[in-house]
Amino acid sequence: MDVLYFAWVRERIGLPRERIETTAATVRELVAELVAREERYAVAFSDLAALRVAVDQELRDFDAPLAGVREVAFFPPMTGG
Amino acid sequence: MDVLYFAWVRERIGLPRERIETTAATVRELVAELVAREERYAVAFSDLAALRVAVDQELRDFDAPLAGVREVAFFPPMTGG
Amino acid sequence: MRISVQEAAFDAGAELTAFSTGLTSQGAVVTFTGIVRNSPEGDLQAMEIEHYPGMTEASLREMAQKAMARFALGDVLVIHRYGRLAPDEVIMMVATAAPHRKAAFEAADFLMDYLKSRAPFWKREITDGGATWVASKDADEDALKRW
Amino acid sequence: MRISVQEAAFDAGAELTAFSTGLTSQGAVVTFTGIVRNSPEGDLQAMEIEHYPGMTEASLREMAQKAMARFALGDVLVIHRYGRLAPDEVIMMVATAAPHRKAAFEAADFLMDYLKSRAPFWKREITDGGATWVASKDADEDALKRW
Repeated sequence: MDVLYFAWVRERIGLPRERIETTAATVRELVAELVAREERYAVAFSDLAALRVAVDQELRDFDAPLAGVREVAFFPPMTGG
Repeated sequence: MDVLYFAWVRERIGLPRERIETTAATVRELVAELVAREERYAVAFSDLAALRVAVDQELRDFDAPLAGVREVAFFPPMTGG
Repeated sequence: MRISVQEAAFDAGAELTAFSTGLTSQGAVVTFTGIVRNSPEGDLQAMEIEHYPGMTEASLREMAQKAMARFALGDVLVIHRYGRLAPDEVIMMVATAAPHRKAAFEAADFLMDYLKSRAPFWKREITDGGATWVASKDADEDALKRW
Repeated sequence: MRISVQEAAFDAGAELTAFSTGLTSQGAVVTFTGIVRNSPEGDLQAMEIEHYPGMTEASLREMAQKAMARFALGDVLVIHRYGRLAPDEVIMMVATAAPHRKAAFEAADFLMDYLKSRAPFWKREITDGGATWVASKDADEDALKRW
């Protein structure tokens, strides 16, 4: 699965995307896996309320299932316009 | 005093402006004078609620005084924009 | 601030470009362009717009000044045509510039509400069936109570 | 309907002219143009806009389609830039065309509300003091409840 990071999430984790092999069933489980890995993930995901997630390029919540998913992206609330 | 007519008021009265010597104290008295004059004025002023008045190019109501006034205009509600 | 009451056609895009040039510290520009719509029957030959020379420009200027003050605008533009217009021709335009979006939108809406009911213009539609003065709507007058 | 996510600068006036050309039976066109404002201290060097290629254009297209349907628009335009922008440069623009004024205004407001909170763009301000990600406002999220 491709995992993408944008804005300050990208900066905290230190890379814009990575390939992750996971058996996580939901976005929340994937986050728990990442947080357990390294401090920089723990810092980036310390406040999920301050984050948004897109699953296959559609906005979803953290309970979204990951079965069959190709791409998950994490980022702060958008500030376009 | 110059009296101006616009839109269908102009059409009913049959002219865009005329010079009127009057001692009317208010717009309402001026209207009464005109209505007494000729049928076409009576037709044009038959429903004051459907008319608007400007005194020296400022929107006013029919009780506006005419002392010192140079120009009065009668017209239907505006439809600009 | 620019106010123009004119018979000549104008290009709303060129006006937006000119309006935007030289703005500073304004984060938001809103424009409204009014266009002659055809009749439901599609038989509109022309829209004739009569106005009250002398009063028209002064009243538009007063509205624009009110909008500038009330919404703390950086700039405002009002152009309104008179005379004979064909279907799909541009009738009028307003543009507002403000530091933030909300003020720019509200000011444009405010100007349009005032312009519809307080600027001395009268429209007449010329169709195959003859000429008809456009009636004002109670809703247009009611809209002023918002402000 | 035209959606463009681009790095290149564009002329909002030229876009309005192009958008207006060929409209029929639309009485109202509204545009909103968003511009890079300087910081209160006047020391903004640049605004950097990051986006999510792939998702960005699709999400703007979906918003535009919703606006078309909901407000019965004749046409809609959305342009949004990314990359590094200087103060007073145009960031983005929406244009809406509708038979009547109210729908054109509301659709532009609707598009802006959705675009602010649902399109994957992130702004970063570069000043003499460093780089700061622009924080989203609760008010932006709340604004969506209007629709």
